[in-house]
Amino acid sequence: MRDIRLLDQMFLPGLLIGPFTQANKGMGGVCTFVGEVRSDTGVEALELSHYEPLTLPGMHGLADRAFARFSLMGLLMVHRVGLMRPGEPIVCVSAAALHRRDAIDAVDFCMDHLKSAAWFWKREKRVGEWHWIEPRDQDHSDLARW
Amino acid sequence: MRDIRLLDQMFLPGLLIGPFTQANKGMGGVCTFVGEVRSDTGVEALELSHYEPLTLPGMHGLADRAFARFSLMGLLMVHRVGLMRPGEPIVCVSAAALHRRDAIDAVDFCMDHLKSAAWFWKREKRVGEWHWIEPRDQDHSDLARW
Amino acid sequence: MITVVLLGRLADLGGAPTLSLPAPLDWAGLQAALPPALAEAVKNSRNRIAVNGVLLAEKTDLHAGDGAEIALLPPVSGG
Amino acid sequence: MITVVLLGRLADLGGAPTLSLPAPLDWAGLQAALPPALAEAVKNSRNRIAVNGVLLAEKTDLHAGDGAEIALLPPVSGG
Repeated sequence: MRDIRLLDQMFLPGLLIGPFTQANKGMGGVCTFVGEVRSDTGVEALELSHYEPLTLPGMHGLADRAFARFSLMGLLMVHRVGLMRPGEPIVCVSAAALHRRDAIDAVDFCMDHLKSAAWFWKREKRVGEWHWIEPRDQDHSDLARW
Repeated sequence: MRDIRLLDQMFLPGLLIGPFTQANKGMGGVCTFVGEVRSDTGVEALELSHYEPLTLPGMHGLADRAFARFSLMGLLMVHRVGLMRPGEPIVCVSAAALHRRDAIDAVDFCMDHLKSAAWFWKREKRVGEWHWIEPRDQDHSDLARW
Repeated sequence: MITVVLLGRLADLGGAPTLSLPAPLDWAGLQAALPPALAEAVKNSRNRIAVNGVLLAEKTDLHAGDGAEIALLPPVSGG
Repeated sequence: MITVVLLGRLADLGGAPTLSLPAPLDWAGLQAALPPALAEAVKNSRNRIAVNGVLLAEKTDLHAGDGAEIALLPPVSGG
């Protein structure tokens, strides 16, 4: 099962992961990462913009690479866009596989590559003002692992 | 939040992960691995025996090491014992952290070490007969990663 | 007409999420047609250009006809 | 009495999950008191011994008094 989505509304990861797990019968395990909007001091809201003609194909291309690289039975990759509040889920990646290592590594791989494969632009609202978030060095060292 | 348990009854991972996620407010992300009893050809049932005076302290000791090694806000580690059927969840490890890398690595670390830290003995029923499962080489190479 | 989609901070710089410019446009034409601050920004190698959803390897490859959509893309944000 | 808990395949070998043996027991005494097949198995370095929930570093360290629980532990299974 392959389920790649951009969502512009609040979602509940459990409602996605339950059916995803059920859809991959006979698997050995499923690894899931859910990222939430952090409650950093002073952050009132986060806005994620995307460019549909690049963002969704980027996610599909990343899914293709994950399926080619790992032995997967299923991959769920869901990313929020639009306006979010601290504590809301922003990303959910779940991989089902016969073997644990494939499931965990596929989630790790997708999370490390999501930001470079799919085009998103983030800005934060602090004290009523929006600020664009710049790329972080950590992202480059994460990518160098693969 | 720290929640370490041995369960002798079927459990639904979603019912554990939901409250666990809610209990770790302000986190950046939560990584979860759920292992299921594989539907290998001919396996009718799996039985996991444990020795309580070693098994549960082993899981707590592993949780201590995970908290010492990674920056975690919460760790959930639940393992089934007793008789299980293919498709039933056998293990669920969930780690909540401010940063994705800590959450994913903590789950990976706990899964790699669970079998050596906590004492479990597995046997499979095939064609009506029980067979003990021997240690696998893969387990040793997984441990050598850390 | 050509629609120019401005992403991220380039939308702030352009004052709007999209602009409409007369077709056709090549690289020199785009720079001339954009407001000065935006024209300066697109020259920066960190900002990329896509035409009809396809990233350009070289900005000088730009050739957009009537009805095309040009996207101006700043670097994606970390998180 | 001392309770001897047999884990994994050692329970099969012993024919029961637990045995009761007269106290006290040291390493030589345990080997002498166990059924022959089990006595042979516990000598194997892959099989470990715990007394009252504490693993013995050396089996010759075994000293169990009345009411103690000795566990005989084969290697844990892969999966």
